Amino acid sequence: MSLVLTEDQLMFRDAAKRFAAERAPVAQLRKLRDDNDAAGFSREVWKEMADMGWAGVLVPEEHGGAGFGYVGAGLVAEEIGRNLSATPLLSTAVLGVTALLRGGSAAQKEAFLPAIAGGDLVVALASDEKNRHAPHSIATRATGGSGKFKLSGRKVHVLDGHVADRLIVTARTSGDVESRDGITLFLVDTKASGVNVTRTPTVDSHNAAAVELRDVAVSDSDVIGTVDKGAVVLDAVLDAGRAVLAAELLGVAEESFERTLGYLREREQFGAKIGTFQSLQHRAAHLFCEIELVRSVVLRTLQALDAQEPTASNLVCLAKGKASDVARIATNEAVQMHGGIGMTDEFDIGFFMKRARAAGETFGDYYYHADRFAQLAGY
Amino acid sequence: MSLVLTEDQLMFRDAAKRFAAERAPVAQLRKLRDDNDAAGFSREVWKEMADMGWAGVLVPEEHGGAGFGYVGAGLVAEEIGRNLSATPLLSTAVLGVTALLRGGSAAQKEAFLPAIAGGDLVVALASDEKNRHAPHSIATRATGGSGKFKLSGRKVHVLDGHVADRLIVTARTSGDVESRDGITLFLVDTKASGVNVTRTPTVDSHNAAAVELRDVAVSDSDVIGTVDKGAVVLDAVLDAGRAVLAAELLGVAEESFERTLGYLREREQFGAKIGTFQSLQHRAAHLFCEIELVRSVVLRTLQALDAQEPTASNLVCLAKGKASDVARIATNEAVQMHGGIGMTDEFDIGFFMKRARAAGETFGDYYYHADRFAQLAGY
Amino acid sequence: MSAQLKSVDQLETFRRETRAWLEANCPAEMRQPVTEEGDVCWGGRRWKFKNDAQRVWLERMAERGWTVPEWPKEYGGGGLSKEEARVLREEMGRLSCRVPLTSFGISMLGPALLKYGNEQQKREHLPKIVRGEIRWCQGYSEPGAGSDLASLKTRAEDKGAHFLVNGSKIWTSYGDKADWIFCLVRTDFSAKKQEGISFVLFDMQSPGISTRPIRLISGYSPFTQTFFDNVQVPKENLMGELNKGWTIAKYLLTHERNMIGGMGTQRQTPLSQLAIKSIGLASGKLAEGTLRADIARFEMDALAFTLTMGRVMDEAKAGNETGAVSSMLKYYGTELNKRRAELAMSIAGSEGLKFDGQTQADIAPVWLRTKANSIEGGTSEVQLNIIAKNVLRLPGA
Amino acid sequence: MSAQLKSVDQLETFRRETRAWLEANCPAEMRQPVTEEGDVCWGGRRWKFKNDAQRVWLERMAERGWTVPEWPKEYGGGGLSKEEARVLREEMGRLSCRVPLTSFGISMLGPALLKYGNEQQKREHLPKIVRGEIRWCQGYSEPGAGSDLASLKTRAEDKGAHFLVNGSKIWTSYGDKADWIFCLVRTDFSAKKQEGISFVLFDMQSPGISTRPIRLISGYSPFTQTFFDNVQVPKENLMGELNKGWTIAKYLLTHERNMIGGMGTQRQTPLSQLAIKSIGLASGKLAEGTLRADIARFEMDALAFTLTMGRVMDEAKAGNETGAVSSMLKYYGTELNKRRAELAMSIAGSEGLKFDGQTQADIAPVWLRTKANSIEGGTSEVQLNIIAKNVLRLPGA
Repeated sequence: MSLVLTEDQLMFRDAAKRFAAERAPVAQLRKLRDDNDAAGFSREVWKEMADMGWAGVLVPEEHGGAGFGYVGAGLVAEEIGRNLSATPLLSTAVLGVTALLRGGSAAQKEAFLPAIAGGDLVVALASDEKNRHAPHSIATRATGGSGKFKLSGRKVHVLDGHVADRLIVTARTSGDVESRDGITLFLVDTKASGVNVTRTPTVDSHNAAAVELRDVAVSDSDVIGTVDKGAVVLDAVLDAGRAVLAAELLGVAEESFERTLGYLREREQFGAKIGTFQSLQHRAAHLFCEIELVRSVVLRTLQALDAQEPTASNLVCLAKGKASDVARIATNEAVQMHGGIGMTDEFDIGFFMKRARAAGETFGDYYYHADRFAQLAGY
Repeated sequence: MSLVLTEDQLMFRDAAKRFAAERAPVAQLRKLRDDNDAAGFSREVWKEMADMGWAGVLVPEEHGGAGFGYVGAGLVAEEIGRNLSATPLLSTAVLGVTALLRGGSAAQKEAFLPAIAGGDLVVALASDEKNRHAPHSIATRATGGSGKFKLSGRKVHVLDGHVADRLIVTARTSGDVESRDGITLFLVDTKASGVNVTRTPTVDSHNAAAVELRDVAVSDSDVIGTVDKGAVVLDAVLDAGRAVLAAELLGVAEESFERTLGYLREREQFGAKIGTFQSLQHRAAHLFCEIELVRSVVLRTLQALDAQEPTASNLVCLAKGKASDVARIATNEAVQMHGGIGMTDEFDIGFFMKRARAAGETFGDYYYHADRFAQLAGY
Repeated sequence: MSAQLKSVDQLETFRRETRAWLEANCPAEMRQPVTEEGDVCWGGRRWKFKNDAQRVWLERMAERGWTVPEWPKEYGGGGLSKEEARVLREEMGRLSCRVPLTSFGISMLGPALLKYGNEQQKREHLPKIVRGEIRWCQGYSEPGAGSDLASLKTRAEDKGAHFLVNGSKIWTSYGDKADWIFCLVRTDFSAKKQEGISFVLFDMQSPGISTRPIRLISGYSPFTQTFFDNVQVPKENLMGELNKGWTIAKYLLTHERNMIGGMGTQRQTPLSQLAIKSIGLASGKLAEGTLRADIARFEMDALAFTLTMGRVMDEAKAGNETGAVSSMLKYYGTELNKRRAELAMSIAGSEGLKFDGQTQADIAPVWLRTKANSIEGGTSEVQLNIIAKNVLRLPGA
Repeated sequence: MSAQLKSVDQLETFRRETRAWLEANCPAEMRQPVTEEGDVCWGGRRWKFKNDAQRVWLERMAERGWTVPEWPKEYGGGGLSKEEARVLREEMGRLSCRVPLTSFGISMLGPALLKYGNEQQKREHLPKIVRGEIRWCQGYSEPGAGSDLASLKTRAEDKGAHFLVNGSKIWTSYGDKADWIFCLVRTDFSAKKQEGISFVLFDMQSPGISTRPIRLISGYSPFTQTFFDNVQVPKENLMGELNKGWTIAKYLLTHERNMIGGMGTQRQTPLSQLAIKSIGLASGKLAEGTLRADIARFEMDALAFTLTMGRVMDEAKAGNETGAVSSMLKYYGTELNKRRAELAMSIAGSEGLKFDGQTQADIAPVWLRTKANSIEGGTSEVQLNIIAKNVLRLPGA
């Protein structure tokens, strides 16, 4: 497959670019933060995003979606990264939809995919329990067995958990706490008895929550995928999330890099534009190369997910690891090169550094993925 | 203890500085290489070094030495690093003497220390068997038991092995190949039957050899330290070697850095001295800081060895690891900043890069010691 | 030989007496660790003592001049020798006595006043600093000036008996809480930029001064922007020579640099300990190998840096002070500090993302705040320029 | 639709015929992997064929113009389309056919001649390149010029019918083996430095030429220094316009940069495999954790770079070629190559230190040779300058 965007993809991206910049720019995120907004995003804008095909970007056309695949989701995510747009796209349109597509029953797909594509249903993945990402380390237990499961446990870093209509909860139906076998995925209504969601304010002013489950009753029809074999679906969901986050991180890196270049061209110190200082030029030029590498890796990875290539996970590690690292460096360099003004809350560049860190930590940072990359390669 | 040199130490260093620059400069190493010199160093100069107190730098005065301790050995090694002096100081005056001081019997000390201090006896440590340093991984076996040991095995990277009068051989008297217990040190005459030494030309034009042992007969009086407990002595010998190598690497880094600064001040490109280019200035300034750190670490470590501090090994890891890394970077930067001329054999700067690499690999490189540093700190 | 023994004897006597005095005079509350901002006493006209013990402790120490042990007695200082001051610090440490007074008067203005102030200025200002009566702030940076400090534009026009000051300063720590300011102003508008600068002192209650707080990416900050609108400053408040203020500024900048560079070496929990807690061990090693590698690299560099700080101090004691060492420590120390915070965030994972804009002690605000370390007090780039020029003698640097 | 099908059909026919021809005409010895330098055929007046098969294979391929498949037939080339050339490469790969001829005439001069040469020059030189009759070398760098290539000092004075060339070139690959040289000389001594340069071709057997081999830190090298002492070069050997040689030089430098940048992506054993062999696994991971971390970082960057090379090619095919992409690939590719060699040395430990000054395939000489990658063809620093200027549009770059 060629590493070049098709005409359709270019049109989709250009539309996304315009929309994000106009309707969901950094200023909107800042306002939501300053207003302590209860949702953390604008439901009205999310409806518009749904109209743009974002909410249903992964949803096949027969279920009312746009069917643009992971490459399409990545294009949207890149613009989200550039604008730090407040949106439940990742939680709902990527994680939620991937779970349903990979593990959902016909009835589940029927019930939820059109609602998601229409922007009417928000879904959140409640899986992580450790602070450092360890996806199969799940102590939440589903007891009682088939037909009368009761879920109990505690989940952290549940993206959009506080506004979700449904949670996708991972729980242990068998096996040890660290074992990949024995994990099952359940769809849980956030309003169900025993579900307690607490919003946790995060440094990037995005949405996360802690979820407490106490004997939450679920039935067989709430299972996504197969009992005990949920890790297959979970891994696919996480890889999708990681790849799309890598695309978002690419956007974060690009935008903060471009803003910094603009500053280097304008700002004067010691009687010269600071962009004339060679040490800054070389650091910028090196960063340019790193971002170009991330661009290649992200596109290739999204294509591999769309094609369901057997070694897609290796590429996901590369993409999420490298994008996290480069976005971290790019935003750090951006703040440093902006100097004092970059340290003020009034100025936007700090928001990019915060988002780069938060998106970097989510579903495994550079270290996690470098480790996994090596392990998948057998060393 | 103050991290400042005493008057005595300063005088000793200044004398070493003058001597190394005059009698054992890079030009001498080049000539030895080009002549394919059989010894790889000048025996005449080594005698003069002995007169300077170098050969006996660690030897107590009662055994005819200068008794300047590890700090003193480090001062000499730093000048050796600055001049790439060809000398068996490390093998004989550091490794050999430390082994005798730590494990030698009164008779052994009597027999060998004065001879070493006088520059009349060359000793080599024949211990490593793996290409990557793994000090306790010893398969060489001492069979037959007390009184009639026979040594068989193969040693690599034996510094000055091809000119040594005596070898200090590590062999296994019990235990598994990887076990720290069960190692014994033996003094072996290089001319003994069954000893086969092959010189291995190395990239830094220094001296190393492979040693093959076939049923080499040794007796109880040849044991250094205690049978099966040789690792205690071996570890001390290696730590001494590492610390002194760190001092040599400091000298290598300093000298190649200073030569590079000189080049930056003189060389013109695009109508300006290349030293005016800010990116080179910043790289040089950063390197300056790194070298200053190495300077502190090396002195502190040598002091800790002299004081036999219980946590000296942690410092040795830091010193050898950091010095190897910084000397590697400093010499790499030196070659890069010298450009084409730096790539030619005619020019000296490449010799420094080669020595930095060889000294870096010897007795554990940055990676080995970072690993060990973490392990000693319990993580 | 006997002179030295006597001196050691004297020092031991001093130690005994100091210990006894501290035991008798340091209130029990002042022997508790500092846990919140109010525990640090900054003094000044508007200072509200957290409790009586804080007030008493300040008064007792100030009376002996021990808020500034090494300043001359004639200006209210303790008049102690370096060795005696060290003994005092050691004994205070032994009893966990809190520092009785923290201020920019002590750490910044005082040393400059002692070096550059005239007799009248010393007698006027130093005793009030010693007793914590006047709280000072620093007016250096200006909006838009950044690293190019000397390009400052705040004007002080000569109006006969007074200067008329107009302009604005930024990054003024506690500008809203300070009583007086020491301030760089331009007094010659035609001279080359470093040469037209003067160093003046004035009361922050003078008419025409206003301040505005600055919020940082890390949340709350002590910084303000300060505005001067026709502020009248008496001529006698000029410190040092007219148009020669840059000399004092450079002296103070070196001073500040040392303080910021040193911040990285405050006792902190080793990262490896945090990591063991967060990640756990497998076969005795941190379970995440690549993160472990970066932690080890950091811990090695941090130890190497600490040893270097020690060596620099030892060298200074031995009279071997080297030139631009403060730039090295500032550059390397702040970069290390940033590396540490980045790794601490990685170790903490999603827990590290917690941020409510208030709690300063969370990992995220600390991480964010470190980003300023390599900007404030001269950026890392400026330090590297200084090293290239003053130490490495590279051309055109 | 049918046009495309027909073209695919034609291509399949071409593939069948090519395969048959190769099977019939490529000697068995020429289907063995290249193992030593003599296996690579460079041609030229003084070339000694290693064996008859090498000679036959060159002659047969040259006859069809397949030593340069895409050059026009009129100059002896194969006249193949891009697609046909690709098919030829694929089929040669399938049968493991060796490249019949390698030369700077093919890779460097030829493309420049086709673009900038006059008709007579093309007819004179291109067919001899195709047939491997004339071996070319490149006269660009000069002692002391370094990165500042345009500061070259070799003079070509106008003596009516000929130029009189005096000066010296350095880093001339195989200067001692080549028959002709393409060479940058200064023809206008008053113009700004880029503007007085011309591009000339001349016979290395001309009187007044001598060469001296250059030994590198890695041992043997193909480089020579070349000296010109009153060398007469006929005027018709000027390629392109007088004083406009810099245009051709820049074209060729970009070309060279792409070749050097691409070197890092040659198929090499993954470092992880070397490390597993040297160090071994413990619980499925490399036994040395910190080394493993750097290997993983390298392998990730190397894969990312390979993907980027692919993307750049795909973009080029799609007609989206971006400007200074060659500088990016040159810079990043050579730096990666150096990182790889450093890690390979670390992995090999003391075994990696082996060095006899002869064996080019040992780890150490390869490691040492990589150091030149970021110097030759424009240093890394020059590439970063180019990116800063041409891509990032930074001021004063």
